[in-house]
Amino acid sequence: MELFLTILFPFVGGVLLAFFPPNRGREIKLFSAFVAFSTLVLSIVIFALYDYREGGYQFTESFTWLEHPLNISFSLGLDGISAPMVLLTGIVMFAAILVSWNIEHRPKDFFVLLMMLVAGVYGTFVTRDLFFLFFFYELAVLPMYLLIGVWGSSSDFGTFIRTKEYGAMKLVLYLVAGSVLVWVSILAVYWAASQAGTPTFSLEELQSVEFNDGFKHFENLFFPFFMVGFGVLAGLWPFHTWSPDGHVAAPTAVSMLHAGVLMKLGAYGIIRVGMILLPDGADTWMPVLIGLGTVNVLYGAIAAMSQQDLKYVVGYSSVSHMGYVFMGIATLHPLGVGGAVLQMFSHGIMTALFFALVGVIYDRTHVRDIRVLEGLSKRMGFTAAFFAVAGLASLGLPGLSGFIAEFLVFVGVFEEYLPLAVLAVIGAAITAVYILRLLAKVFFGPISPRWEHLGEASKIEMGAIALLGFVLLFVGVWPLPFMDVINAGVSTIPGVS
Amino acid sequence: MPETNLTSNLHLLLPEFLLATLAFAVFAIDLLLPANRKKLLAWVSVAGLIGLLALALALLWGENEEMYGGLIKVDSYALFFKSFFILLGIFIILSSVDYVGKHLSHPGEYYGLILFSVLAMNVMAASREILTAYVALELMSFSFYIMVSYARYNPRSNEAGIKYVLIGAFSSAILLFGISMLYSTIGVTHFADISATLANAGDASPALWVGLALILVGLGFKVAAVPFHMWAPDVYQGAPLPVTAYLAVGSKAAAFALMLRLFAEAFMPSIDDWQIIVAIIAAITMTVGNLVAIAQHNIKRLLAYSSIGQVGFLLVGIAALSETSPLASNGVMLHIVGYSFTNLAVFVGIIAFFNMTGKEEIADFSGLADRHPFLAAAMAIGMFSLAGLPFFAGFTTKFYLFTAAANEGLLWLAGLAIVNSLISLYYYQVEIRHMYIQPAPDMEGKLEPASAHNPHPPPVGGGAEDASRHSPTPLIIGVLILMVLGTFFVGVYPFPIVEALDAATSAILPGAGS
Amino acid sequence: MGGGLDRPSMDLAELAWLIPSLSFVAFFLIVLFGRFLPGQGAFVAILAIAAGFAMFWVVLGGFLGAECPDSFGQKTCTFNREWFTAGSVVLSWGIIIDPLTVVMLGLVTLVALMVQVYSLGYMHGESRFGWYFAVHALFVASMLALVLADNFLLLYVVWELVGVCSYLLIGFWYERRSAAEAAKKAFITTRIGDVGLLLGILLLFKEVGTFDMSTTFAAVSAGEIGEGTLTAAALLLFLGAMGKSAQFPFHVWLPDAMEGPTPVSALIHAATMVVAGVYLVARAFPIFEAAPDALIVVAAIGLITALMGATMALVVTDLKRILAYSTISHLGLMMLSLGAFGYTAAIFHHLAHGFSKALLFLGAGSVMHSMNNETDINKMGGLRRVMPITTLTFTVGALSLAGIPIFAGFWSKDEVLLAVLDHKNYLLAFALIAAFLSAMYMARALYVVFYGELKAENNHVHESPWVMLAPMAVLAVLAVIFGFVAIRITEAGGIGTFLFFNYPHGFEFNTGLGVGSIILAVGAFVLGWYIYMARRISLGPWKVRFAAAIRVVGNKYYLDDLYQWGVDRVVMAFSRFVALFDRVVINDKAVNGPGESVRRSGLNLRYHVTGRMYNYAMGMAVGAVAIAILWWVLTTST
Amino acid sequence: MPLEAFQVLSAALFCIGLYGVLARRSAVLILMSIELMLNAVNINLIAAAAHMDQTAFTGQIIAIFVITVAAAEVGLALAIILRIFRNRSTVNVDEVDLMKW
Repeated sequence: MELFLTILFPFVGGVLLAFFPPNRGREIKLFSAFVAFSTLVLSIVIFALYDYREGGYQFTESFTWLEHPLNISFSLGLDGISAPMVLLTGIVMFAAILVSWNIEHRPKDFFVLLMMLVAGVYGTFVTRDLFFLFFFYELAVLPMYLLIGVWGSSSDFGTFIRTKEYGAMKLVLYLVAGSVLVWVSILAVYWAASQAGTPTFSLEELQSVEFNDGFKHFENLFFPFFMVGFGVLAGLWPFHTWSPDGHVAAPTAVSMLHAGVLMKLGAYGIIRVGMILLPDGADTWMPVLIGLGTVNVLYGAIAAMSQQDLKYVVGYSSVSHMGYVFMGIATLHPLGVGGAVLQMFSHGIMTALFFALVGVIYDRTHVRDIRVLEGLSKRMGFTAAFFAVAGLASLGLPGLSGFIAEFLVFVGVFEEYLPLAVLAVIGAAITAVYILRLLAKVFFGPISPRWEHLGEASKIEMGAIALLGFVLLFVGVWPLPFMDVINAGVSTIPGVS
Repeated sequence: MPETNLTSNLHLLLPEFLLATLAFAVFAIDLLLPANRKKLLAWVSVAGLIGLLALALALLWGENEEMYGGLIKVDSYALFFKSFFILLGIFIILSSVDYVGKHLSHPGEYYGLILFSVLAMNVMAASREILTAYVALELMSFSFYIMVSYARYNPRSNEAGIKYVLIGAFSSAILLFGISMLYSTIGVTHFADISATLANAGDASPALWVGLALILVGLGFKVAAVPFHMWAPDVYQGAPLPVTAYLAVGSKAAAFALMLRLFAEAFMPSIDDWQIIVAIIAAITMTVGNLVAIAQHNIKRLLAYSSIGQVGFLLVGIAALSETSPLASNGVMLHIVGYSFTNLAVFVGIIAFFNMTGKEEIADFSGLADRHPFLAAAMAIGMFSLAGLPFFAGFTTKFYLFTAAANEGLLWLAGLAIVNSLISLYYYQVEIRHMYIQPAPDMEGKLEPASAHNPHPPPVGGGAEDASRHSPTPLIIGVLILMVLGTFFVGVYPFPIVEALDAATSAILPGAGS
Repeated sequence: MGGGLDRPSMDLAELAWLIPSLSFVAFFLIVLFGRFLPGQGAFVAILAIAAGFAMFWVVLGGFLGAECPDSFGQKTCTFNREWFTAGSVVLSWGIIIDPLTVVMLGLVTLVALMVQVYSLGYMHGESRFGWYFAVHALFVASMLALVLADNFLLLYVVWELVGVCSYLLIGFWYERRSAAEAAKKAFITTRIGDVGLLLGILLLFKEVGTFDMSTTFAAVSAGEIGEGTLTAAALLLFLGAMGKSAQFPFHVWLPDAMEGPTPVSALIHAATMVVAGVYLVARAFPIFEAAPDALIVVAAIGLITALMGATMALVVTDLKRILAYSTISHLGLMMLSLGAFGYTAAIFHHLAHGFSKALLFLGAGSVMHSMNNETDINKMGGLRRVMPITTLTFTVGALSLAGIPIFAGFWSKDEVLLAVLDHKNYLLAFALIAAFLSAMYMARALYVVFYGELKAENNHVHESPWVMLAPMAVLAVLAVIFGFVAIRITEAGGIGTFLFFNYPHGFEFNTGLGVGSIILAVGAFVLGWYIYMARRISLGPWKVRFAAAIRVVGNKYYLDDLYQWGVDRVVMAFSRFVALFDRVVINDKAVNGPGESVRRSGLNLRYHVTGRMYNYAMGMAVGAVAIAILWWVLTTST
Repeated sequence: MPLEAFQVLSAALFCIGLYGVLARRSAVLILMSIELMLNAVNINLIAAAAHMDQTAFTGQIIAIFVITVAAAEVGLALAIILRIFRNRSTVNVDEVDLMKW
């Protein structure tokens, strides 16, 4: 029952919010913060109650949705891989709502759409049915258009302009285009399952179906569909361009949720559907994925180095960090994949913290251009300190969550793909370069006269930022509970030797 | 020919007879009513329809009888579509009450014609003989011809009318020629007999499949499949708004009801011949429909092309028909239901907007979300559902339909269809962008310009409400709420509907038991 | 705690893990509750390190008495606990105690204590006083943990932490643009070195399957790892060491690191952090020993660094930068001695250098403190009269580093030269030049700053408070007596018997080499006297003759400019190209392109609906014919 | 007379009607050509029914239905054409293209 609650809380919260009078901003925000907090507590309880010794699916429940020919059933379950993701969603959602306390333009619709987004994300992480995984996967994309289109911000970079409408349209169309590939391959999987005599959409039964009987190269043909389809949302290299543009236009809360959680949805999809259903396809295509992952890492880091806009830097850095996730997944080594899942969690928190801080800076300075921002730490000490924490976490400093994840990925990649591992470690060094350049340029050094009057982040924003910072520190210092749970989940993946 | 006992179990057609009497009653009452009470006619016909619906459901539940020596069969398939069409009639009449009051004269004949078209549709769904089907088809077409050109003084409505009539007559001539070819080669007109002769006819003679091809062309015109679709945009744009809604939903649903029964019961044995052709027509239809819709800036024309695209998806279902699995026909019917709810949500929204502002260009919708949040939200929900995004009917029905296609090995067709729903998301997003993101134009004052569509003010009876009404009437809001709820429920919990569809499918495809 | 026999003296040594955790706790205490404690919690840090120092003696006693298995001839006790298993891999945490660790513990805790006491006076009145001591405590904790780490994973973790602390401390006054840039430069350069270290660790993990040092060394000595991978691993580890210990290509960050407060330089950039590289090579010596050509590289790099450091120190006029270059030069010497199998010599020199350099930095600090942060030596002169104690302690430090006989530096440098003589005699000449140059710049610094006549504006200068002088005095005493102690440390004689690799060797004094080095050192001081004090020899003509060379050395061999050029022209240009490529090619062409073409095809396609009715009829007719043809083709072909 | 002769005649008539619809510009003439096509259908039906010597007269019944439907259609179409003529005083199909693309 608990898992259904995680979807129900935000959904019902959204529906109730719709009946609030539109002008009562404060009550709307308080209510949505309450809903977010209760969902966060729920996900923490769920994560704590997950017994990693037993492993496999827990808190399972299911009831049929469509009868015989399609055999779709609304079945929920939590395993080692989705448990940290549920926790991540809870944390990032609560922080996102706290940070968007100063939304004045139509706050009711904003929070209703945010709730729908989060309900979709929770749904994808907890379902055990392929149809509903795709149902919630698409649902998570739907509110994105209005959220960015209405509350986003256009920005003019001189040589090119990125309006919020362009950002919203591009983001939604690109992600739905990605999901087209996923939809086609889901249909193919169903077709193969019905050829094999058991037409069904439930993931367990599909797992036991021998796909290659019906059509010899089935798995090799349709795994890349899943890989690219989900990869688009996860920021796989050639399909990543929506992420920087989307984030530049999106409001803070939406970028936090999007980069923090939705990109992990893509990677989760690759693991849950690609690797578990089509293990042979995974074996043949993993070298391609690890190659692309390395390009992701280096490309994102190098591109981030010369960006002028803070959000572009963070956007490209999430592309680079997602590269580690791809490499980790592609190693098919218990440590590698475990590192990838931990990296999904830690990078989710990290990027959410980054975007929250950038949002705080943007709200006060109304500018995100690095060349103009100088020496902010004098007036915004708290923000500067936590930006440093987030930066150090992203360059993989031990004692913060980034290091454990990246180290495990490196160990995994080192087993077979030695040269790529060297490139990945160099990628980590490049990350250090652009993070430190950013810190030195924007926060340290003498304060420029233009920012003399700047005020510090508000109490609520400080709360959100502190929460995220604390989680980064906690996972970094004591990663044991996370590693055990993830290890239990990873060992169930077929093909992970 | 079975024995010609024409009067046995006549009671099965009771709903149709009562419907006819109701229509004539409306015409009669129209003569007696003074000009300012014409709205009463609408409530009479709605009440009548509701009564009929109850009667039909009570009387014909679980029936499986033939009539008139096999010409008409009243089974769960016919019953399902009968109740669907009556409901549809009710919603169309309710949503056109304001519009007719404000823009059209002689409301009496208008409601009468709607009742006649509902009658025709019921018979189309129930007929199992090619001639009866043709006659019902013509009855429906005639009522639509008149309704399309109902705004007598509006040049666009006239132009739409003449185009529709002439091209319609032309297509019915082709259909008839096909029927005559079929008859001259096989000699039978009953669906059952046709499928029997086709089953053991071995390879069909050239004359036979020319006949079948021409029948396909005739029906293609009726549903506006691509090579035969060019009339649709002009007719949709010219016709009065409620009639466009009725055309987009009613006439297409009825045509597909007829096609589904025809292809399932009559042409099933030679499916290998026509499956590829229907698949190719489907592919072209959806692609052209969705592509050209991108370039539209008039909302009615946009929805015309979007409905052509939707027809492409339905034809995918027809192409994926199979004796063994009920998926395809279930998919077609489910998509018809989902598509109708969704399309009506959008059209009723446009009708409400038109009643307020009298404008139908996409750009005029900008800033609607600020002024009328519920109206904008309802239309946005409709459009997201048409684009096939979750939570709403579009996603579930499309998923069901494409799974059926994939199951029959038509994965390429399903893939193309999914790409097309992506393209459709683009042009719906343009509209939603106008409603939600573009700021409202500053011409707040002139909400109700002198209606270009109606140089002569409507007779005193029609113009009851004051011209400068700023918010949609509670009636329209009510219909809108119903549509949105329908879209939502088909999307989230389609189980009850799928149960009814299973019964209907087993009626026309005995082998495809679930 | 598994491992080792459970003897009372054993668990004494086992308590060693307490030393770093005390400072860790101090860090968290100060950060969380610093505001409420008196003096922003500075005393908590000092208490922690003092307790650490006391614990060191307990651990030393416990270790001497303990019975532990020998590894490579040295008694090593290891205690570790299993932490996490993933699949076939077991990750465990633990500590290792052997003579090298004990010696390092002593050095770090002592110098850290002295510097923290000194900082009480030096940093008095700073706004972020508490934060300084907090990071100081964190640094000391991670340095101690680095010394104790028994597996490469823990080593890498604290290695990075040390890097971050140096970043935070160098950038302590981050309002100053130069300090912010220096901190960034330091962190990035060391980070590039860390890439090598991480790759080395991963390579070893790939071969051996565990991070544990003792198993790795056992595997190496058993010859399980191929020659090629071993050399590669050794070189990669050395790359990490080069980053931290500012060896030749990566030394550029150390001179700029002087932007940080002077006590920081005294602790980090003299005695502890910069030596982490030397400690790493010493700790992983079995790997280096098994890869001789890696050792050649180590020696070569060490020599180049020593010479470059020494030449640059001669030219620069900023007091702290002179000491920084001298540190680089001496680190080069240590690497050279390690490269020449001089394991004991390197560690002995490192200890002696640690004490004396920390002393020199504290001296420089007290000079700057009283001359309100003036660092240019030409503005100083004759401070002997106004700052007697600082002068005395500074002189002791300078003489020790120059290698004047009775001081610690002489013995250790002599050991180094001996080691180079035994194994790499073709490098001896260069080593002697380096030794001579180090004596020269020490003499120059000494004379120009403290002796000679006092300038008029400096006469208001007064001596620093006792809280700064006491630590300097302690270090001065150590700089003097440590040499003798090290020679007589055990009955058998010499530090060689206590700290050695594979086989102990007593201390023997090679008369020829010893006398030679004495002559060089004393000669340098005499020469310095004539140049700077008696003005007998003027450097004018020499400066003219070697103008070009001096200019090159003055500009730090143009390395800084080369790196800056590399970053701006190559790296940033490539990054701008990638960003542009991403936006223009991938985004506008590959993504918007198809979208745009779909939209345009929609626009063109709409014209087929011409509005004329007969075109519609024609469309239908053509459609009918097309279907008939299609059907005919299908039925006949299948 | 063999059945094929009649079928050829009806096909010919059908094509003449088809040509009329495509070539003519006046709405009334288009209507007349459509009627021509419908009569072609009748010929086809009657010929087929005659050759089939059935008792149920299906062919003839269909023909009668076709004639009635054609009549109704003409009445309806002419009314609408009248409407256009009254509004725009033209029945030329070329000028009736307010709505395109």
